[in-house]
Amino acid sequence: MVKQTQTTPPMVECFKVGKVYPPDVVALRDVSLSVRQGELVFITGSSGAGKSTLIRLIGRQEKPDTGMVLVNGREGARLNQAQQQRLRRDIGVVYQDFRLLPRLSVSRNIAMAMEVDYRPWRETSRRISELLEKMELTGKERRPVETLSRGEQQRVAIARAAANAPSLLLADEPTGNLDEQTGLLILNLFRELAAAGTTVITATHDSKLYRDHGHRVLHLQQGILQTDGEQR
Amino acid sequence: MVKQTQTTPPMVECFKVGKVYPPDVVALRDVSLSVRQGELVFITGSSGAGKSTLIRLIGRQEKPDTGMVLVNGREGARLNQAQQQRLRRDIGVVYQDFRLLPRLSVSRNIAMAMEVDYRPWRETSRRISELLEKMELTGKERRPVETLSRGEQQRVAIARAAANAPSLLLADEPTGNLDEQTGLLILNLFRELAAAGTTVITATHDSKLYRDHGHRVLHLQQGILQTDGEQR
Amino acid sequence: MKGKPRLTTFLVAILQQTGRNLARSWPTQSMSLLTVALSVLIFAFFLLIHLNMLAAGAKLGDELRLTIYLDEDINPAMQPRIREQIHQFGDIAEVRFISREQAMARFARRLGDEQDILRDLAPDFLPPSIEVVPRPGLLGLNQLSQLADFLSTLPHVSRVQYGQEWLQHFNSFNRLLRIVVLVSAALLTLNMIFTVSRTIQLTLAARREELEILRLLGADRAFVGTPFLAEGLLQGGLGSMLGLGSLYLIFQWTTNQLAGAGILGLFTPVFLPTWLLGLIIGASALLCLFSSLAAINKSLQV
Amino acid sequence: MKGKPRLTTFLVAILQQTGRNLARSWPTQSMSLLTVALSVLIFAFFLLIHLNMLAAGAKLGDELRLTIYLDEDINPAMQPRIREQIHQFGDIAEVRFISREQAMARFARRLGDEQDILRDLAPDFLPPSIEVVPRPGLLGLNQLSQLADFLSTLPHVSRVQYGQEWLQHFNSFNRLLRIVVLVSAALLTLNMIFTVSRTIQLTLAARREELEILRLLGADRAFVGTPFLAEGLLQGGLGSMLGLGSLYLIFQWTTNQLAGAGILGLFTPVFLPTWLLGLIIGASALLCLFSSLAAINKSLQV
Ligand SMILES: Nc1ncnc2c1ncn2[C@@H]1O[C@H](COP(=O)(O)OP(=O)(O)OP(=O)(O)O)[C@@H](O)[C@H]1O
Ligand SMILES: Nc1ncnc2c1ncn2[C@@H]1O[C@H](COP(=O)(O)OP(=O)(O)OP(=O)(O)O)[C@@H](O)[C@H]1O
Ligand SMILES: [Mg+2]
Ligand SMILES: [Mg+2]
Repeated sequence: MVKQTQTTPPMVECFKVGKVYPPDVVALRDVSLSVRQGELVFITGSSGAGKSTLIRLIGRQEKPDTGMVLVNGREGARLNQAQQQRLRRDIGVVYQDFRLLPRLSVSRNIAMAMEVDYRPWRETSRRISELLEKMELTGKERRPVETLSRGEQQRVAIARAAANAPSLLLADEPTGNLDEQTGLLILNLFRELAAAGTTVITATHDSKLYRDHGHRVLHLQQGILQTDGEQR
Repeated sequence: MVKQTQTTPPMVECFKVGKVYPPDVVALRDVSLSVRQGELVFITGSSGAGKSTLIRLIGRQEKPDTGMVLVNGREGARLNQAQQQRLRRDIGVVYQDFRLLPRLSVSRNIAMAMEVDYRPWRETSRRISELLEKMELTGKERRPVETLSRGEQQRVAIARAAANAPSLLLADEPTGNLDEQTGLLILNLFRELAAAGTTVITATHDSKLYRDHGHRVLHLQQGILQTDGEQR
Repeated sequence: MKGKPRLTTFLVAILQQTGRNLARSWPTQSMSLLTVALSVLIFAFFLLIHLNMLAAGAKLGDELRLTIYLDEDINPAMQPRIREQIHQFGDIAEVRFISREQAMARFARRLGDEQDILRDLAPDFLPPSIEVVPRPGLLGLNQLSQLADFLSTLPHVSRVQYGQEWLQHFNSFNRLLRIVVLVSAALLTLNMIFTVSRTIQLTLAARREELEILRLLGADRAFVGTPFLAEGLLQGGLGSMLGLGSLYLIFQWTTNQLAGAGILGLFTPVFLPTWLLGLIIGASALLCLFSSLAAINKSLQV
Repeated sequence: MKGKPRLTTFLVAILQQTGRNLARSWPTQSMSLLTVALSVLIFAFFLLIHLNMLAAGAKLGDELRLTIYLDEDINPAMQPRIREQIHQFGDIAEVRFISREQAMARFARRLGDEQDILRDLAPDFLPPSIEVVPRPGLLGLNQLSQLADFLSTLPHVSRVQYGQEWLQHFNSFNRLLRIVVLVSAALLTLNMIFTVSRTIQLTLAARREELEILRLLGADRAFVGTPFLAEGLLQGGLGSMLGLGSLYLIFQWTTNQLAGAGILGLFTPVFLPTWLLGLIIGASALLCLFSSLAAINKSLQV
């Protein structure tokens, strides 16, 4: 694991971020946090606490109603379209509902993320087989995603998010459909990525993931950040 | 909890059931089991073990390639369309991917299951508010399902499956997006239903659900039924 | 289901479902309705033109006749016998005897503004004649020449004339017209099929998810089907009525525009007959209905 | 992205994406292509008929002339002066002097098969005349009557005649034609817009998910846009070419059917001019292109 020193620059910073959905659902209220480069952080909280909303705000799929979200020191509103798109290719996201293309094959789904970034063809295919092996999906490359079990689909979504070795990986409930053992595969992948410099932020209710490993945990409750620190 | 006596008739019976997906994915192999009326049973196994496939075979969404599946003593192939439809209304299913209509409201989604069974309007609305209270979703009746958090959606799916107080409830990973506490709500609901005579079969990798409560657990491994019994 | 539902529960559920479907998807539905209306309008518009052209053509065809020039006026007493002889050939609509005076008067009418030039002529310079008008069915050139041969065997006949040249023109114009009408009918039918099938595909795409879920919930044929039936009938029926209504307005406006102008003297434009209107409305309602039913059947496979 | 990609990597990626899109969605695409082809075919078919009708109408209009009946034949020496006076009115295409003999000969021709009836007439029973043919542009009744008034002031003129009645018929027939053509043009344009927009909606529905995911993955405009551009151009361009090609075949077949028949003597059917073909192909390619672009733009909002 990477040693977090005070000199590592912050990758994600939130200042008093708030989000209200019409008509009056307060999803987040005055959330402030800072995550350094290469850190591996967990966001917890009960169902409806605002975990996914926070992930969406950091990933720029939505805009905060109040406050400011900085990624790599830059605010979304200040970027033009091309810059936003480039930034997005440098953020990997595991969506809670996967967002895979069900009729395309496993490797096509993962390759899309790399093609969009104009990676050379050889790098793409090497990376795909490497990731599928780690996700224990070898042999299923050519299967349409819709014929996979739900847990297999979830691992494809994780592989896609990690494909570009992004600077920032956002994972929303990445082990919701996985058993304990397979969940550990994911945790290991995340640790490897963090060690290589990727900032990993994971929203989860799966305490087995963060307990016993000394990771930083942010606890949300009804949209308010309650605790921020190591949990054992 | 209902006392399981030998005189309670079997609700679900599988005899040497096998399922092979083209070209050669063996999802289930020679699975035999019997679940009595009012029983609460868990199916476990790692990702891709065949849990969802077994649930789909029992729920008659798919046909077995070998063997026989009986629900309430009757085999699917022997029923005509109208009988199949009637039987289906008596089976509640929580799909792993929910299968809700995202643009319809929470209560519309649940009401659909009861309207299809021609329940009187008053019964429907009473049952909906009762279920939403149990699922801690009160106040969200009129929200379109797509604006709910993933865990909230999962609870709507559970409420829909339980709405008709069916004879058989099949739940596929019903707590995948829920935290520990909310998961306990679901377990309590399932116990209540079982006590009232509903047979509940739950596929899950969430050991917190069945551990410590002395329920019957079926463990699948690569399509083969490994253990069948109480787990503590 | 814990038993048979009561009829009222059943009816209320079905009605609610129908109402809700209509309320929720009215934008798609009204677009479909408009599309059907437009298709029917275009189709019926060209049908209307076609029918009127045929009517005008038939009227022109009516004016087809054979003229038998005679050496001398026929004694009125002889006329019935000759008329009978001609009628024996069969398929004759009318036989007219034209005296020298009648011929002259008609020639003057025909010259119109130029009739001054006849001032100095003897009133008997035109020969008398018999005009034979065959029934409209007997248009073929072959049959006509047979009839002409027969007529030239009658007594006192100097020459039989029938507008061979004019007939040829008329025939080939009719052929052109028929080709144009056939090609446009084929194209417009294709267009209507395409349009309606696209519309239904769109409606289905919008409903696929819902139908799939209804299937999973065990909805029976009546529950899924009735709202679809209502929709299909509504779209096909209302849509075609709308289209035909618009056509009627266009027709009225056009005939008003032309009222008093000379063209209406040539032929009287008629609207589509009622039975044809009914047929069009019924056919499009059925078309929409069956497409909806096909969709339901597919989704109701258990 | 860890830096600017090399050009080859970029091109390969875009080409792969385009090829894959086409390979995957060719059933939808070829349906769209057929729909566009059919729309263009129908539209161009009626445009073709319209243009040929206009040409035939213009030819009929050419035959419009004023006839000035004279008391006596005009001395050939006088003719140039009168011709000059008439031309001074302007917009005159031709002035013809018709002697008694010429008038008689032409009357005989006009009677056709009936000319036997002139056998006994004096060859000079028709008056001499001057025929004035205005330029096609000068069709209005008002201008014609002004010209007629002017002509009646010439020496030796007994009466000026111009086919007022015939002209009225021709005018109102033209009006009917124009209404029919306008209404069908409006309907067919509406139909084309509906059809193409439905087609694009269907294509979009099939692609919405993919576009959304490409957006989430941060695909740039070139990556998303180029395959769509290729598709739009292909569908619009190929589709309209297919439609126009089919129209050409239909046209050839029709003229072959009619070749030798009398109708072709009345007017020569012409196909759409090349510039119009180019315009139609270009317009439909652009239409399809812009609709695709609109879709992409919507999906590329960050
Ligand atoms: N588009 C939306 N419109 C309205 N309310 C929304 C919308 N999205 C989320 N919400 C509400 O905001 C709150 C927080 O939602 P969020 O998805 O962030 O929860 P979560 O912590 O991810 O929950 P879960 O563990 O169930 O996924 C919830 O009450 C939810 O109903
Ligand atoms: N339609 C299908 N076509 C081909 N293979 C399939 C299909 N559905 C499932 N499979 C395969 O069958 C196996 C069992 O799938 P199943 O969905 O039953 O697993 P599961 O135990 O539910 O896993 P998870 O916990 O990930 O949901 C998997 O290997 C899966 O890839
Ligand atoms: Mg969430
Ligand atoms: Mg499963």
